[in-house]
Amino acid sequence: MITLSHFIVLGAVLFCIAVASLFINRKNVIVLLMSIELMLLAVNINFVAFSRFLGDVAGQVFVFFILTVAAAETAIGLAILVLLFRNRSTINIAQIDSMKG
Amino acid sequence: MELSTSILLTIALAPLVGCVLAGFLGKVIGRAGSHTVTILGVAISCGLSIYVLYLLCTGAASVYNQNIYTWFEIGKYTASVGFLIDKLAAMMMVVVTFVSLLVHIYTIGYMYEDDGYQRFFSYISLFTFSMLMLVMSNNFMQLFFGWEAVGLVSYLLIGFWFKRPTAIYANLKAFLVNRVGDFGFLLGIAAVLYFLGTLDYATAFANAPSLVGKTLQITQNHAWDAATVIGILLFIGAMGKSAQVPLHVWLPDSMEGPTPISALIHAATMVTAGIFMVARMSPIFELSESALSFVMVIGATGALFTGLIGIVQNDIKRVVAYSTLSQLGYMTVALGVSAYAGAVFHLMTHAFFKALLFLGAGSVIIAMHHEQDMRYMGGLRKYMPITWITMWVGSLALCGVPFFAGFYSKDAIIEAVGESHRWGANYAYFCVMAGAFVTALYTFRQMYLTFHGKERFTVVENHGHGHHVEHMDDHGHHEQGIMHEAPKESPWVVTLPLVLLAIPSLVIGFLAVKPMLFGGWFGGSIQVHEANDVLGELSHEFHGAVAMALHGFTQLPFLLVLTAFVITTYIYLFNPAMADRIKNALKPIHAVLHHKYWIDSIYFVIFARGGIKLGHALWKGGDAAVIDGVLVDGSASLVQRIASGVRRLQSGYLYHYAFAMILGLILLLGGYWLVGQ
Amino acid sequence: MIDSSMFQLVCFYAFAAVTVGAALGVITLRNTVHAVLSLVLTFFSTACIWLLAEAEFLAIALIVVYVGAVMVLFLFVVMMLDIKQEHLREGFIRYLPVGIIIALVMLGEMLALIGVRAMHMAVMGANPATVAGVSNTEWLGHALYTQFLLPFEIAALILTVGVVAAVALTLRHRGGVRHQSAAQQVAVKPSDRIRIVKMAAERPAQDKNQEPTP
Amino acid sequence: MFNHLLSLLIWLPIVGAIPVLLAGSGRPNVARWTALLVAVLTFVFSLYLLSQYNAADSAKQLTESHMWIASLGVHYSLAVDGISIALILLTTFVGILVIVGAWEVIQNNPHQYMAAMLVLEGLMIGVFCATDALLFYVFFEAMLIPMFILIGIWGGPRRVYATIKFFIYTFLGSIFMLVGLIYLYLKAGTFDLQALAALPLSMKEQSWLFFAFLAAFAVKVPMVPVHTWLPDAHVEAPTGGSVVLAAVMLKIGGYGFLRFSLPIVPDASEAYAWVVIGLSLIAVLYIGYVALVQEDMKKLVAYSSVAHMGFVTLGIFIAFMLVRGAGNMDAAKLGMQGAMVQMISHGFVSGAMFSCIGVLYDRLHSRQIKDYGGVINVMPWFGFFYVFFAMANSGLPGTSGFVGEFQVVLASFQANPWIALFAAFTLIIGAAYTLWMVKRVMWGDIANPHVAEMKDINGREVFVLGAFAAAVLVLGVWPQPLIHLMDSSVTQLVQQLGNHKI
Repeated sequence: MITLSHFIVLGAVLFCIAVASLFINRKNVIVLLMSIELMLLAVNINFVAFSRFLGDVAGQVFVFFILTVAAAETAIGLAILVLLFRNRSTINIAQIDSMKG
Repeated sequence: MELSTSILLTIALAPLVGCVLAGFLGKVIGRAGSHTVTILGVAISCGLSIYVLYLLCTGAASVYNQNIYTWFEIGKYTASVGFLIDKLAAMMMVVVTFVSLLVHIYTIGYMYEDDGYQRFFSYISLFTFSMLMLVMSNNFMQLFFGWEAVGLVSYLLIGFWFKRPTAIYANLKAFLVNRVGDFGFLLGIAAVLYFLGTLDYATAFANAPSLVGKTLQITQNHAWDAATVIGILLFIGAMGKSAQVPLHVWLPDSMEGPTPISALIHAATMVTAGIFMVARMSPIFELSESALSFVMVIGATGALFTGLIGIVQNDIKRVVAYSTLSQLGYMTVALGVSAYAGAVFHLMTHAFFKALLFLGAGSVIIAMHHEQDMRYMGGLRKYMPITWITMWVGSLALCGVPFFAGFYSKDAIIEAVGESHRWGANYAYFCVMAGAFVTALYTFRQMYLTFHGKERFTVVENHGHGHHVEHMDDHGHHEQGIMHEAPKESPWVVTLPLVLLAIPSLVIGFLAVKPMLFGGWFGGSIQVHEANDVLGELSHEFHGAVAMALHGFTQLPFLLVLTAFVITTYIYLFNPAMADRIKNALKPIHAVLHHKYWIDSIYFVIFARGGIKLGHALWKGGDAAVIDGVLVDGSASLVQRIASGVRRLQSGYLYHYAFAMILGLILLLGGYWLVGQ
Repeated sequence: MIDSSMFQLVCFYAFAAVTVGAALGVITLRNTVHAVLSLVLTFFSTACIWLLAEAEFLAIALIVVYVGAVMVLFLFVVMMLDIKQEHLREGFIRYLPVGIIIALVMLGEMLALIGVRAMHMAVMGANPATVAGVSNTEWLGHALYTQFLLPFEIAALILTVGVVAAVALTLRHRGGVRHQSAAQQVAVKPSDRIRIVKMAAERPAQDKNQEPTP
Repeated sequence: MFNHLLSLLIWLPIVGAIPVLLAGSGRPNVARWTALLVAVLTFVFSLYLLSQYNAADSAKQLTESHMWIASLGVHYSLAVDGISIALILLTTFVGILVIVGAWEVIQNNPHQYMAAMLVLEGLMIGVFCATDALLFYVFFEAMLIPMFILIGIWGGPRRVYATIKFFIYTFLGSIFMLVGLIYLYLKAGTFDLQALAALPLSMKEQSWLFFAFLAAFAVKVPMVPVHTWLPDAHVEAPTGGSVVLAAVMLKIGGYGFLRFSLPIVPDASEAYAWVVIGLSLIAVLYIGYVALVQEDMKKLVAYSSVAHMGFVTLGIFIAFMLVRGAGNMDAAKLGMQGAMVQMISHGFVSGAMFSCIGVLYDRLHSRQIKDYGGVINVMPWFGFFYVFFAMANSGLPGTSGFVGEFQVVLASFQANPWIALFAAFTLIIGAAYTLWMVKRVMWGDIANPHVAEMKDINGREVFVLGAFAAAVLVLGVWPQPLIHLMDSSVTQLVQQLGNHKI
């Protein structure tokens, strides 16, 4: 019998995998972007689950929006990545520190 | 009959008009135009002043006391511009305008070669206006106006040759020392307003008896008598303006100005403003024995000790300047013993003979092409007889030889001091008596060095250059003791004033002694407490001017003058080398006198240098270091330091930010969890 | 006989295992292309889990939108860019323990906070869409086009802006490329094509030296 | 004729700045003449305002009031009394002179300079008219912007440091005032100054508010020890900026004390009057000595401004000792009037001094005293003005500089002779630093070839300096009209001092 906690634990596990990725793949922007997708996915799982369990349509509507926005974000993120690569010939984050104070 | 306001206004404003015309339109109306308008202005003033004095003397007019306009009115406090014309004021007006008129005329000759001719006339007319405002005032505010305005003109005139470093040093010094006096004077006026509630003379004097018993709480335990406080504060003002010890240091230096100025401002009129003021305030001063003692002691000290300096001076003008200091001391002593009339009388006679001496000295200076050192003169009497004779008249008057004007006033003062029983009167008596001797000493020395004995200059005929190359500005450059042409008598515009001043120097004392000293001529203008009335005492022994003069021949002062005459005649006429021998024998004393008791140096070190040092310390230490350095820029740099520390946190690496976020998230979650537990 | 709920649970565990495994693959695979493909698998299996939760529309949307569009974009970028893999992996081993520890701590905290046990009781109820007598898609669509219309429109706008921005960012004009400009061709004016020049009449040859070329 | 005379006075220069700006840098003369026209019109209207004002009536006159921010109860309300009118006249008068003074001097974007000046003028008039605390605050702060621009663009080499110091100093001070005003609003529910004056406040509240106001106005005046922005701002500011800063802006500090500290927190003002009096006396003495050793003429005059403004604060706060201690209303009025006259007079004198230094600077491009010497040889007319204003600066009777100092010294003697004693030191020290500067700049032989090449002042400069000189002289010879103008307002203010709020 599937309970709410199954979904939530799955979401939490996915989220934590993504968090771990932020550390171990700290140089690779593409993987980082993918980690963000993973995080969003984890959140989406929670939304779907709660929506289903509470019988509230808003959860699923939100997932829909998140998907939309995430798609847009990915598009722009990748566009920036392309630009970055074009200008610096690398996607190594360690070399990108123009925000240094 | 009431005096007409328009006449009085004309008296005051005519010189001002002259001043404005000569000053602003000097280039337009030219030299002749300038001296014409200013002389005209002063002549009008002088004529009308004499007329006013005549009206007052004959009783044709009563005392005038009216306000012209309100200067300010705040609640019960008012200050107005107005005139109080009594005999005291009228006499001062006549003295001021008369001497001023003569100085104007004299200036035509004296400043003939100067570029600043128009400017000079403008200044002296402005001075006449200011001085008239001072003496004609009917209230303290206007008095202060005149007081400071004459100071301003004095400043401008001492620095008239503004290219000379010494002149511009002297004028700054004069103004600042005067300001020290004005500082006290202003506080004195404030005290008058505080205790008497008014700035108007008449009301203040009428209320003056109410000062008795009033005190001013200076500190917790000390209360000062009101009249004493007012008296001393006002007198501090007089000390500045009338160059009393220890504020006398500016007057000798003021000789940097052109000689007509020394005569008009620094001998005859402005410096006597303090004497006039104290005489005017007699109803207040009479209430305080302490204040009068203070006045007397200060005056006596000045009378003797500044005279002593005069003996060692070699500059012809400086000798006269120190003699002025000494004579001002005499007047002040007279004030101190409540012989106000005596002081004012001496003021008047002194104005004539001292102006004469200064103008005579100026005449000598012209003849010597702006050489002022007496060591390079001598034997001038044959070149300039008029100057020589008139100078002798002035000198004898100064020494107080009977029948001359100075005798009556000076002798009266000495007698009055002798009569007084005020605290310090013995000291004052000694000072004025010794002062008489000292006066004669330096006066005769000056006359001998200048007019008698051998010529100590050589005339070198100079054919190469034009004769009149000597310009006002470069007179310091020529070699001392070398003349390019023989000295000659000055033109008539110079000698005429000398003669016109010599006449009153001879006779004014004789004529005026009875009414002014003993006749109660001043009426209510000068109030003397019965117990203090030394002149009243003297009047019992007064049997006419002739008798007084004849009696004078047998008195100690005359004997002292005679002694001095003998000594100086011997030294300077018959045994010139002896002067140096005496000088060497009395070297320490000479040094003290030569350095003017080191007072100037001490003032310079303490006040000028010290002030600048203090200013630097406050500026660099206070403003720059503490306020700006620590507080203002310090707080800014503190912010900067914190910021540059915090800045390191912003590494610019994305993963550092991510790490920070996640760390924050973990902490947040942990926090929630803990709270949940 | 395995009852349907049991079957669902088994399916859930299976899909969840695939999801987690694929997610781990995403973050550990050396080759980025493999990582992307692994992410595709993650999405796919998640979609399956959503099907278990009877969110059919979203499950399909996830596959169509994400796997179909976004992931392809990722692949495209990864393949287009000539990325040197080696130094991008620098510090992988070094930071692995830190990542694992932090992930585990966070997981522990999350689970503790959520209160897994308490929620164990929250059994799935009836499907609200079914209760309402409509399909999941209709249920969702109804909400989207009524209650959430404005956010929906805004989301559309954001997508459009995102597309425009992505194009604008990556658009690049290369110099020296000859191409046809239809707009300019249409907007051409006679003066662009022909120029009438006035010239002075030819001068005699001898003036040539005196007057240099104008 | 005009129902909105005050609004007109405020907005005419501000709106008039627009055509000046539109003239652009290409047509500098159009900009100059337009600016002058606007300034003259404003001055004419301010004279009309004077004629409309009834000096016998102590109430605020020519009132205008409109709701401005309804949710906060903020009104756009304007009114004037004698004190305001005097200061408005000063502002419009100086307004003309700075525009004439900058005529050819400002070559870099003159239209913007003139426009900034006009806007500044309008805002300053606004400060003097506002009877709503928040409106006052808005004008008070807005004023900083054009001044910031004036110093920051047309200033000297260290202008950035000076502008930032100036801005942060004054802004920091006024933030405290804003907090105080918000507190008052929460308490009273209105920003109306009259209502605030009637608001009862406990001693503790008053003390906090007093120091909040003190922070704002002491910086503006400026009082020791928050004066150090002034020398820097003056040194770096263009001549016109210095003139306006010294002539009008500093007065807003003193005006603020009259409008805020005195009526709203009278009891705290009385309790802490010794602080202000002490600081004022320090200003006279300490700043006097600091001024003595300045090597930069502008700095010297700036420091002397601080010393002279010390008399303003002294005159205002001595009134407390007189009203409450001695019960001497008339003496309090004397002190207060002295402070007011000193404000106006200082406006003329310091404005003139800075104009003079501007004249010198235009010729030699130096403000260092040591670069000059014997200027009077080549510039006799200028020398006349310079010495005249120097004398006014050292408080010579017959010039306006004397009147205020005289009255304040007289009044403070009534309170405590020691205060008068220290205040009167200005006679000596003020003359010392001013005349020493005159000696080194004006007198003496021509110091160097640059001085020898200096040309005497032209007609435009004669106009500016002559106008200042006329004002200084008239006020010095006959101050009664000014005193009469402010008399009823000052009387009312002094009476308010007697009312305890606790």
